[in-house]
Amino acid sequence: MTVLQHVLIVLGVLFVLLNIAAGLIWVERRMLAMWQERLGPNRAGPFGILIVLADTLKLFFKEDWIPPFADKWIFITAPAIVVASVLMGFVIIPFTPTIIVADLNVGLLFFLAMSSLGVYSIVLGGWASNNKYSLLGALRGASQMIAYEVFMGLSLMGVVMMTGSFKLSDIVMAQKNMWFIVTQPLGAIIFFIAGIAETHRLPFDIPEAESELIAGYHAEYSGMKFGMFFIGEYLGITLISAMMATMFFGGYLGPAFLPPWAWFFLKTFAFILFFILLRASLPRPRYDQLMETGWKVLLPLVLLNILVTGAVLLWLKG
Amino acid sequence: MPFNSQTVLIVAAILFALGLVGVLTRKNIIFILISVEIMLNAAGLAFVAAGMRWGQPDGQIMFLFVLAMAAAEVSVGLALVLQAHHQYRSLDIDQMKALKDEVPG
Amino acid sequence: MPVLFYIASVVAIISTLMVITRYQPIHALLYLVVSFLAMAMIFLSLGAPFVAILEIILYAGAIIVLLIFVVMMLNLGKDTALQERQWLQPKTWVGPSILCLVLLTELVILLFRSPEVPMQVKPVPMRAVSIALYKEYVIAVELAGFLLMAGIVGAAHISKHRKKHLHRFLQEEAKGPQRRAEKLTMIREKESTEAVLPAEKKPVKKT
Amino acid sequence: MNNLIALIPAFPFLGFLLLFLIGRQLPKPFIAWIGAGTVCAAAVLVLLLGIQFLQAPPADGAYTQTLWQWLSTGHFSCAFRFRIDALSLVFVFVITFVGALIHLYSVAFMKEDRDYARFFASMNLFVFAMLVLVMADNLLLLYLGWEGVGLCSYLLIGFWYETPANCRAANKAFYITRIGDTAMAIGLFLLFKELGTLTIPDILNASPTHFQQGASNTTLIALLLLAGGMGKSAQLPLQTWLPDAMAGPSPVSALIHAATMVTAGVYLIARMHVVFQLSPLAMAATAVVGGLTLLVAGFSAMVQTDIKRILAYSTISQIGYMFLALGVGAWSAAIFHFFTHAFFKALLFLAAGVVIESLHHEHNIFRMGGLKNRLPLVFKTFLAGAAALAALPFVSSGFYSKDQILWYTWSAGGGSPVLWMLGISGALITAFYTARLVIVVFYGEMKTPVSTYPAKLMTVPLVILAVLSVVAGFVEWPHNILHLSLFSELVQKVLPATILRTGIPSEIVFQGIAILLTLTGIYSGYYLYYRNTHVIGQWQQKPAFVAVRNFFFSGWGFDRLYNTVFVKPFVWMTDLNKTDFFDQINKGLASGSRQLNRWFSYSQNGSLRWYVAGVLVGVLFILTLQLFV
Repeated sequence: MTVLQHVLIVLGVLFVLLNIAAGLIWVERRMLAMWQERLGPNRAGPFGILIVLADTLKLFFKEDWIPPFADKWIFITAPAIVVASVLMGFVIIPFTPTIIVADLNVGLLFFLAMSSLGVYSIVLGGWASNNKYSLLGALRGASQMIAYEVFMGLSLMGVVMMTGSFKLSDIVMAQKNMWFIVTQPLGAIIFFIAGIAETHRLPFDIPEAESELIAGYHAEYSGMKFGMFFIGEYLGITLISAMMATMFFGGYLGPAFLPPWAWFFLKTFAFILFFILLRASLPRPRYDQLMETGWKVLLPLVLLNILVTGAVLLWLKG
Repeated sequence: MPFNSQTVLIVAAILFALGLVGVLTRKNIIFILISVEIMLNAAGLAFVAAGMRWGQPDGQIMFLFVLAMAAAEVSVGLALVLQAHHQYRSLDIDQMKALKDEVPG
Repeated sequence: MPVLFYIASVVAIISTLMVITRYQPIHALLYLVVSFLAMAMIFLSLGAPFVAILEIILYAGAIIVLLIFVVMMLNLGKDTALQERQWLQPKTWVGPSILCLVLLTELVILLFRSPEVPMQVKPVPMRAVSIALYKEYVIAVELAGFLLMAGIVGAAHISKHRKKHLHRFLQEEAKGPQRRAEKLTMIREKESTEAVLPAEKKPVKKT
Repeated sequence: MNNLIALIPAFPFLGFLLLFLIGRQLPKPFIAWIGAGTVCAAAVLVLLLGIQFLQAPPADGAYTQTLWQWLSTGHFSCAFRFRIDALSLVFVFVITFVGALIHLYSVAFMKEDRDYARFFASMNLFVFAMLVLVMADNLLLLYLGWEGVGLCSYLLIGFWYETPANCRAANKAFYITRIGDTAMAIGLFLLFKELGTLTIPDILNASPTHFQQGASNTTLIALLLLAGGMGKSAQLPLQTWLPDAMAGPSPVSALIHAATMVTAGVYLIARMHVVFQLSPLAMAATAVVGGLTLLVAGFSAMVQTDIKRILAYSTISQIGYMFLALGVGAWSAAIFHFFTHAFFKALLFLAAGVVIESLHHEHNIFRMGGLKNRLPLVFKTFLAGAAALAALPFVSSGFYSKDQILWYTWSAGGGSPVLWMLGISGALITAFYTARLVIVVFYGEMKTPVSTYPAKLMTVPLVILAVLSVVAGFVEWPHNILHLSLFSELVQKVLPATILRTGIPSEIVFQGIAILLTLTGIYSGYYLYYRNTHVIGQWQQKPAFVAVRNFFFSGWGFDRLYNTVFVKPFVWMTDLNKTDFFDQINKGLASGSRQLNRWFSYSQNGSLRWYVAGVLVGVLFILTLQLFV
């Protein structure tokens, strides 16, 4: 693989991802409208698809206001962190057998590391805004993400045990005969729940709960900085969906009538739609309920999952 | 400068000394905790460097234990910080000199 | 990968220097994150990717977040920075710094005395680490587990706040089962007698 | 009956155990029933036993009962065996009978005390120990009882332990009797070394053949036993504890420090009479000790103002008579005087207790007065006791016993005119201070109003004892008057008869002199304290008189003497020892460490950064060492 190819892959992945993230604005709004039996954006362009352009322009031309009471440097850094960390997370995703930025042998751990860095955007954004609601949102976000990171990592360990590798290409290849969703259903469910919490999407959007905290940690943000948070969120959804597809649904594997990238894209898109469906249908739990569920239900379950997986593996080995 | 084990250890020594300066000069408990983390990390770096020097995994394992220790230390330490702030309304380490159950004053 | 190592080392040292000189706790913590990320790079350059990733996940992702969490909870903002500025006078930091410099000098001299060994960057496979961890060091691993358990219990116990009042939702919930409500009122009464109100906050009886 | 004698001490012991273990939880009537009831039961048993003993004396002159083998090591074996012969019977009778009366009295006397159970537990234990002492078949068991009564005496003197003076008195009694006890223990060791046994009949049988008359080892053993008796019986020079022992409650004084325990020395010497007879020197020493004691104590009693101290000194004096009698070989006379003395002295103490109670715990006789009409029953009984103490001719028991002693001090084998002179002057003094006591307390004008009147349970024992004080002497009449000698016949089953010297004046002469002196003493007391009270007042102006009076008042300055001769040099020596070289080393170590501690504690200032700096300096030190090697 030449350097040119490498650069091309990197740029290509970046381009596709950013476009998907932008496109998700339109997808989400249309889908929500469909499920909530209303129209949604339908004026600009065919099916209203040019709303993406309109929204982007609007964000670009809004006044980029930094509150005078804010901690300026941190205020600026925070939205960058979220996009950067999520994009770093895509580094290890195998889109096809050949299109992969870096097939690290600690790939899965790298993903976890990047997602754990994502928490800084919320925390720093909330703190730098120097605003009561932002601070509360940041506090909630910090504890929520620390808690759910634990389960996220642990829920993937079953898969790692069955594959014997942290390398994602190995994990995908290990699902040639059977997807891990069959053998690791509990791990998959918990990973998905933890993923929702990590991306702080509805129903776990407690750090930015509009009804309680106005907009939580990004209450003071506007213009393109707000846009970064926005894009970061959609990228996060995409990342978790891609990880779901890779870890539990065979990644790019699929019958030969479609190319691997198409399979990967389909599976990922299905999970993105599921994310949006969840937003449309579920109410928001209370903060303490969220934490209690995490520590008192999910943690024991995920530990049990590891224990049973290990026992079965040992038993099968003889 | 050639890249050998001394270089890594010197980096570790510099980081350790910086952490020590932090512990010695700061009055705020949070900063002291941060500095202790730096020192622990420097020690971990020395461990890993030593392990790599001999091509053995033991150094990395020691680093893992340092990590576990640091996690436990920080959790207890921060709980103490919260209580101290609750009681003294300050994080000044010099205010917490009472060796017996004297009334702070 | 010596170049990577040197860059990362310089970044680590500079950012650590920034950590210990900051007035704002949050800024110090952010530099600490940078320092740890640089440290992770050093580990990677030494051929220890597992440790490098763990450094990020645990130090940068968990421990520092905890520290930031506490800083936010205590709302250590501009006042703290002002106070730090007052505390960090030259007369307080010169002496210790010289001592540490002496220590560093001695360490460096001692290190340079030992024979130079070129670093062979031959990554130790992760599998070897794991096997050693659960073979020779299994007792130490269990002890580390005990330590973490003790840390959790200790932290939970120490940081237990005596709640003066319950959230209204929890109060509603508490009213349901009678026994629990009684217990809570008992606790509340006990605490209200124990609680030392600041003098100016004592309720003043209107005459 | 033979198998029941162990029950006599068993009853009080049972009472002690019950009261000691669960006494705190019991109501007061229960405690009284247990405490007094057990002793009364023992007294009834003794009465039955005594009747049987008198009607049909046992073949070998004693009842014995072996309970169990106590110890057995090497050649030494010792059984827990009780033995009652005529001598023991007299003592057992007095202990249980007088003890029962005093217990009954205490039921009412101690009613207000909060440590009711502790009192009766100690009293019961005392009765048990005393019975063990007098019923013991061997000297080791006797020694057990001996120390047991010492312990109970200590407990009861310090019964009101909240007053420091009482504790001091208890300690003093314990220390001083310990001197005698140690001597006695050494005597027992020597006796065992010589004879290889401690069983009393064996000793009595073996001694005449084993020891030679007047041999030094015999004398040593006898003197050591005498020293033991002197300690317990408060004889010169170990008498100083008894006046202070009056710190205990009055029934305690009556039972322990007048009637029973203090006569343990008399019992011991009488018991070991064979050994004493083999040593003329020890006999003479006993007589001299007794004679001197009775005078010394009598002089002190003359000037005391505390009613109980007067009685205490009189007790010492009367026991002196007993020792005198023992010393001259008048064994039965000594025991007879013990017998009568137990009744009238117990009576006097109990009556004094009533007086003190009635007058708001007033002890000073010069603040009493005029009680004759206020407490008529107490007055009458007290008068009976006082008459016996003063040996009023013919109508008191004391006359018969004391007269016998005085007669024997001249006429008996060991007697001499000097001893007689001592005894007869003691009789004069006794009569004088008894008269003084009665007149000052009961006649004249009332100085303190009577607050309480004695309960029935207190007066009944007084009456019984008063009757006994009068009639107890009638069992033994002087040879020349009626020649009734029931008591000495009984006692002489165990003790040898008194050998009389030849060529001495007729007994009637001595009796005449004694009666005359007694009446003189009584009249002078009456004259000085009732008729012509200003004479005393005149005397009190004279410094010489006051000095003598103070000398007597302080008990001949024995306390001061001992303080100067023993306590102060000892304290001085320990003081000296405190600062010697080795102590200096220890002290130097201590102060050195304290100084170091002071220095190091500067470094323990609680400042975290200071500690870290200390660690850093330590590390630097080690590293610097590394640099230069």
